[in-house]
Amino acid sequence: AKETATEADTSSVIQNETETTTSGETYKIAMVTDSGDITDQSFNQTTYEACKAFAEANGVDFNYYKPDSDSDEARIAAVDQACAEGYNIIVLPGYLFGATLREESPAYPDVKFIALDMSEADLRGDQTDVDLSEVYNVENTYCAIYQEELPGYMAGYAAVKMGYKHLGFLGGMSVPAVIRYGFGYVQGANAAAVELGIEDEVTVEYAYGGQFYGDADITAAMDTWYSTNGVEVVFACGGGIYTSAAEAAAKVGGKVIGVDSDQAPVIDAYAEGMTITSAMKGLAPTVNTLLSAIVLEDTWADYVGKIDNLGLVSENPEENYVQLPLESTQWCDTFTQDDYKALVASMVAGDITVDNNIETMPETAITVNDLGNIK
Amino acid sequence: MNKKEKKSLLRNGAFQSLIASLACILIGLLVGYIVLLLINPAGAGKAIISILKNFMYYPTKVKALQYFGSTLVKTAPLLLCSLSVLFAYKVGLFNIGAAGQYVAGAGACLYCALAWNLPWYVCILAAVVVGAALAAISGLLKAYCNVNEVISCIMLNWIALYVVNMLLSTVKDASSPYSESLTAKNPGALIPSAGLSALFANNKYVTIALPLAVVVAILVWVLLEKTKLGYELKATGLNKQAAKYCGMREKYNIILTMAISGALAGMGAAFFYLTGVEQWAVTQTSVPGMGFNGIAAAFLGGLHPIGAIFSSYFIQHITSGGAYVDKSMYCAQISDLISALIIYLCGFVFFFKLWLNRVLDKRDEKRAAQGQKGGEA
Amino acid sequence: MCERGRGKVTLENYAIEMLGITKRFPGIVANDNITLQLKKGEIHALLGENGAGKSTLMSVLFGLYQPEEGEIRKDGKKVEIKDPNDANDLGIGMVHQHFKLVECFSVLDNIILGVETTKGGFLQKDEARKKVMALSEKYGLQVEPDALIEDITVGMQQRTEILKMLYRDNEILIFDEPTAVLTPQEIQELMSIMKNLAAEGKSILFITHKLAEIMQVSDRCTVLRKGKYVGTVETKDTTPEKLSAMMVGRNVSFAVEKKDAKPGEVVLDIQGMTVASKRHKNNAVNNVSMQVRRGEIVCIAGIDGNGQTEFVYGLSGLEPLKSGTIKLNGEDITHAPIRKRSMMGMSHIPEDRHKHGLVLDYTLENNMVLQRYFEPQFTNKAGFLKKKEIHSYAERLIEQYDVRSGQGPVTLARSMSGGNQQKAIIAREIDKNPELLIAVQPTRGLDVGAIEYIHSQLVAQRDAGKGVLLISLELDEVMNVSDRILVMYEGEIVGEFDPKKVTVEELGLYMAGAKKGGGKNE
Amino acid sequence: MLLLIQYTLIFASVLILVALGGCFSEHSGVINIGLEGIMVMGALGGALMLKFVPATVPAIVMIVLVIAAAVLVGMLYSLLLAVAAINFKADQTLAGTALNLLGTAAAVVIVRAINMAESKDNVSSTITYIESKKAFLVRIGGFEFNWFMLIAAVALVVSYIVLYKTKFGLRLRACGEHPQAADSVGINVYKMRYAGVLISGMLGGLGGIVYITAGVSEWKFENGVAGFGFLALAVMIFGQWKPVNIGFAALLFGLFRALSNVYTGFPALVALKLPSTIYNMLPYIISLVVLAFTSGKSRAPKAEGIPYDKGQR
Ligand SMILES: Nc1ncnc2c1ncn2[C@@H]1O[C@H](COP(=O)(O)OP(=O)(O)OP(=O)(O)O)[C@@H](O)[C@H]1O
Ligand SMILES: Nc1ncnc2c1ncn2[C@@H]1O[C@H](COP(=O)(O)OP(=O)(O)OP(=O)(O)O)[C@@H](O)[C@H]1O
Ligand SMILES: [Mg+2]
Ligand SMILES: [Mg+2]
Repeated sequence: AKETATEADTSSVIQNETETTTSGETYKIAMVTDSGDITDQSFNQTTYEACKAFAEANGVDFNYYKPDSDSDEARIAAVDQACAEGYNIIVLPGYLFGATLREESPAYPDVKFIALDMSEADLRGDQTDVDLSEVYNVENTYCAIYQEELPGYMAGYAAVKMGYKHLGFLGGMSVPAVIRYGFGYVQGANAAAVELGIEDEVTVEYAYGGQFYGDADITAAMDTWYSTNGVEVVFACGGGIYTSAAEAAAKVGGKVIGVDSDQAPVIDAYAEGMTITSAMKGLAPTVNTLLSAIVLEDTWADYVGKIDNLGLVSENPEENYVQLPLESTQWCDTFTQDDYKALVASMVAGDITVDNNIETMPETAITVNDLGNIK
Repeated sequence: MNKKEKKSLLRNGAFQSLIASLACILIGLLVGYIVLLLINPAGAGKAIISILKNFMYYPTKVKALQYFGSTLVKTAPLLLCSLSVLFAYKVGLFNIGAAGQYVAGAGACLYCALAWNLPWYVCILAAVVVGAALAAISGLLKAYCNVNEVISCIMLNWIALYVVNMLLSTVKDASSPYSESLTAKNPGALIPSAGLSALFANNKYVTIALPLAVVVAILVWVLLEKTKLGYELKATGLNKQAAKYCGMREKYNIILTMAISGALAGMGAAFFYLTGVEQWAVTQTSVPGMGFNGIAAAFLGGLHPIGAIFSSYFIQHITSGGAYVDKSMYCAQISDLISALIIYLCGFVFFFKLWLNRVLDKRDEKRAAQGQKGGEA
Repeated sequence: MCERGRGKVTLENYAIEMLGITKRFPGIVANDNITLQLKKGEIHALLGENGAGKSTLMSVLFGLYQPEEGEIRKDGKKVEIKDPNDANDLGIGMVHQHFKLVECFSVLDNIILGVETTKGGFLQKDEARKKVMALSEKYGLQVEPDALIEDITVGMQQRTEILKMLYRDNEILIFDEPTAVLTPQEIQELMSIMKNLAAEGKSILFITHKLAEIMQVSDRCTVLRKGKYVGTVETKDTTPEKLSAMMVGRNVSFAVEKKDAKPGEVVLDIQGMTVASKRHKNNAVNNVSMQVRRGEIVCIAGIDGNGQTEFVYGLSGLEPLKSGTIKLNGEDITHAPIRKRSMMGMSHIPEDRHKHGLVLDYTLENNMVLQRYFEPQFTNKAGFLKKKEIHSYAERLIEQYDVRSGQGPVTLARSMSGGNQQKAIIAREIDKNPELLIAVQPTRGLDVGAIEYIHSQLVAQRDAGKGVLLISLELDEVMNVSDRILVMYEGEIVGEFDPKKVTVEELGLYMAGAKKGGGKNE
Repeated sequence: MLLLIQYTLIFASVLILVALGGCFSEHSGVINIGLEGIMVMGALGGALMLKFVPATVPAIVMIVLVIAAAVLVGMLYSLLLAVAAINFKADQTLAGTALNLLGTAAAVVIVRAINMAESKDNVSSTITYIESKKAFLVRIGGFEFNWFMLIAAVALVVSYIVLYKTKFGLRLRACGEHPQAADSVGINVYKMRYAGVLISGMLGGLGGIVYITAGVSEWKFENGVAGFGFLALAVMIFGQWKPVNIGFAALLFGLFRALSNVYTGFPALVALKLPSTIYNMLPYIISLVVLAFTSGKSRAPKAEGIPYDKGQR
């Protein structure tokens, strides 16, 4: 009943809007970037592209907003601005929007909020003891968080299985999503090594760049990894930071693992076949699902108020929210597609569990050199 | 007769600064507009308007008020930075280090607030002291080693940034690159609003920092123009040797000047970060622009503390206004561009005044000459 | 007296004629319809009070300023001199009052600067060096071509300036107050050099405030007053008295008339003062002991650079002593800060008025209270300045000491003539009503009118029972003003004399270090 | 080890070029705080060239074109400083600061405009030049030689000769030391100062492109040049305004910069566990300390920062 009520006044507010969609409702979609830009080659960009694609496909009005500084105040201002311009579906990618949701979701009951990468903890901020419904407006907000540790695990597992013994992890900034990827990666590599009984041969260099873009300094560090320390493959995890990894890899024919989306096309621009795989999470699908739920199918009610923890749902990898790309991954006979499918299956089945804590580096049999922030 | 009045008005320094500043603003906006036109003629007009409208962009009174508040909140630190710059400048020192002292101040007040849970006034004090200390280093270097303050300040800007990043990493959120939120960790460190926020649609960031900033501006003016200390400091700035000759402690004065200047910048940081409006990102790789914009505001304000109040507001106004530019056509940096242009143009102000006076002099001489001729004949 | 130049147009061949030149500066007519005619091979002196317009006129001739009216002729032909290049092409060279030499360049580099000989853009210094050495031989201008300017004496710097002109084969040479900065010996050298040059057929314009020099070298002399042309006279049929009358418009007395001194008790007592030197290892001032009594003018004579400057720095507190004690009115002030000394009644007219004496970018009124702005009469308890009092105080001093400036108390000190800048300082220091007045080269670069005035002020202070310590490089000043003469040589007092009982020659010997352990000729 | 050398050299090249730029400007009497901004603009010029010239052209052509672009843009941009500081007697520090702020802002605006003109969605301020950049690199074993290293070395030698062995240099330095003197011997101080500033624009611009191609194949102009212009300033002072010393200073600073990134290749340093922030901070601290000891008798051009005005004496 509540939902329909919401629907009702939603429509009532926006009657005067011009845009109409197939469902007869009138929607305007806005996206607000967290601190980066929609070209951060990361979740902002993925989200933007998904929204845009959907909007164009369905003739819905769409625009994006960028906060003028990296602060809650600015993010809230951006949402205010979007709402003031009559946008009533607001997509917020990134864990930074917790405070924004706390403030704005109650303030605009008729606007629908879709928050990605938003865990309960992020949402609660410091209000740990009160009931969630008092923290934010459960009647117009949907949150999703991804189990990045899973694709991270798969990537690490795959890399070692493919025969790489000296791995590297280059994170952007040490933010939750990135950490989950990283720790998953380490666990995966460890599992594979143990499986093959080569714990003592496998090493992981682990570091964060402290920024989401590459530059001479980070490239220098990567050069050291590839050329001096003999690292074979680096999981470049965070926005444009892969550029430095790819730069260095290209010089010595090293390998790189992409992140978030299938980055093979981008990274291979540096050298053919550089990308052995990508640890993907399904931002785009989620965006699509929800936008269509609202705009096309009127099934928003099924989602609103939830904080989904998106990960593995099916034995069929492609139906999952987290996966490795089937086509661009460099399958080989030590790690075939079937091995991958098997892996997914056993993960779904729960035979394999991946720890998702982001406080401490997972215990491993293999050596992990934690270099912390290298810049 | 009225000729005379016109002349006296044109001769008036304050009036000259005013025209000059307005000219800078106009030209700056004009160039900005042209740039917009070049990029995309369609929305140029709309864009420049929304930059100028800033918060007035909101149809509803409430929101408008609220964001007027936000603009003011950011004006306070800018004002203090510009005071820092102009104070030093009046005393013959170019404190390009305001940026770094601002950083140091931010580091100090946030650390006191988050690591030691100290109340807001103590945190402000800490920021002031640390800012002063950092600037005093430049002062010391100039007084005793005659190191050009501009250079030492630039070095210290970077050092301050790196150190503060390291320091605040110890009080940052476990899972994000930001210093912990004051509201959560230590609300006592938030500068009280004393009911001011009510005036701005409960914009909780509006605090007594605003009136305080204005008061400081006035104090700076009094100190410079009316007091013995101001006289001494200016003398020292203009001629170190002469100051020594007539018994002023010239080294001490140079250091004192820098210290005061740094204190102002540090206070600016406190007035910003202790409102909780923004957290410090320990991954910052460049010094926040506040100090540099302070230079702009200082010169745009005709190097007058009271003028600085208005110029600071203006600069902040267009900076905030940049957020309302349609991102699908232009980028927010347009307003950075404009304020940068304005700084640049401020460089021409002195020449403008010089030129104006020359013109006036010429005119008067001509008059005088004619007068003489008349007399002889 | 001849009429205004426009009238008698040239029949004799003049090297340079400046006809009816007028040059205005904001608020002042620096040159008002001035005519100056320079014959070939003559030494032509230009005389006038401070701010009379001499430098300006020369700057016009040298192309630094453009005159509003009037024309310049070379060998009877009208010429345009827009900048120093034009002047150079016309063979006009100038030795500026404040030398225009690049401190960190070598003498040679300074000489060739602007007229370098190059091969493919690269400097070729060898010929240049030969030519310079030849010139310095010919005119007896010793220089070390490779020494840096900052390391050589003022005298050699000036010789460099002269060589600069000769190197450019200039025919017309302008000297703006060349002697203001030279020691007596150096002055004599310069005089003979100028004579040689004239003998070589070069024409010389020579600005100075010292009538003796004019009488000694010049053939003719043109006098300016307050920017106006007064007249031109043959030196041989005029006298210093006539000249100064022309220049100031009244008779000036050179012999400072003063009653005998009646020395009272000791004001200043210095024992074994030693001051380290910035430039060399051994001390600049070495174990100097001396006293100044009330009612006497003690003069420290000596050639520039024999420690006088450091001596005064030590005495006034600008530099710390290495050893020794200073007592003012019996109280030990050896380690007292400058402010304390000043408040205890020490006044100091500094050697360099631009460096120490004034804040050039402050107004005259602010400069007038530089030594006492903190006194209750100018600052209230809360630390606020009393602007009105300061203004009226400045007005009083300007009135009383006849300091001339564009806009009175609110004039920028920078824009005042050096002579008046000096007067302002003297007014400030004397009006403090000191116990001890230290005057370092107080008349440097000033005109006879100003000099007379300043000397009379010193004497007045003495007669008022103050102690006066005068440091001077100019022997006639030393002889005229002082009651007691101490000669300083290489940082030590080498002799004490009574001006009435000693000759200039004898003093000169002591100053040159030829004689030592000066017998107290009582 | 090779890596350390390689990165030391490339960072040093940037610093040498830019510091020499500052050196020329200051010897002419104009303080150039704006090097940072000039670098950004030069980088922009070069980057656009890299972007638009097909990567297929022969390396030498590419190199020449890119350098030309960077140099040209750098010079044009430095004109802003020249006009303000020389003709209009603006406060040089102020003008320089404006140049810095303007540089980044303008670059971002321009690049975005271009990107958006190409594709509506690409609002990034990034320029990519993966292929075309390869023209600058020559692999010699493990060592990646960059033509800019050579250019920087040449620039160093040439600057020394120009400053101390030519008529131009003599006059330039005279203008920085005692413009009135220069003027009185008929040297056009304004022209000389223009020359000085333009040269600094040239070298600064070059330094800019070298910096953004040093380690990466795409550059996001929002990031400016991360304070390298200021670091170069430090190098210049550290080098006491003398080309040769500047060379050494640059190598030293370059070494620290490189160390902060490749120290993971040296177990000893890894063991130290120093945060790389320290390495980044060191150059600034060192130059401060050095300044403290050398500035007493600093060789800074005497008249630098003082606008020249014929009337004044
Ligand atoms: N550049 C200038 N701007 C304004 N006024 C000037 C300038 N140069 C000279 N004056 C003024 O013009 C008058 C004449 O100056 P000038 O230099 O000719 O005097 P002078 O005869 O050389 O004096 P002195 O004997 O002290 O050298 C002075 O009152 C001086 O203040
Ligand atoms: N820019 C200026 N504005 C106003 N007056 C000036 C300016 N420059 C010089 N003057 C004045 O013009 C006169 C001529 O200057 P000049 O340096 O020749 O003589 P001076 O200053 O008296 O030096 P000195 O004291 O050694 O004679 C001086 O009185 C000086 O104060
Ligand atoms: Mg003169
Ligand atoms: Mg004079």
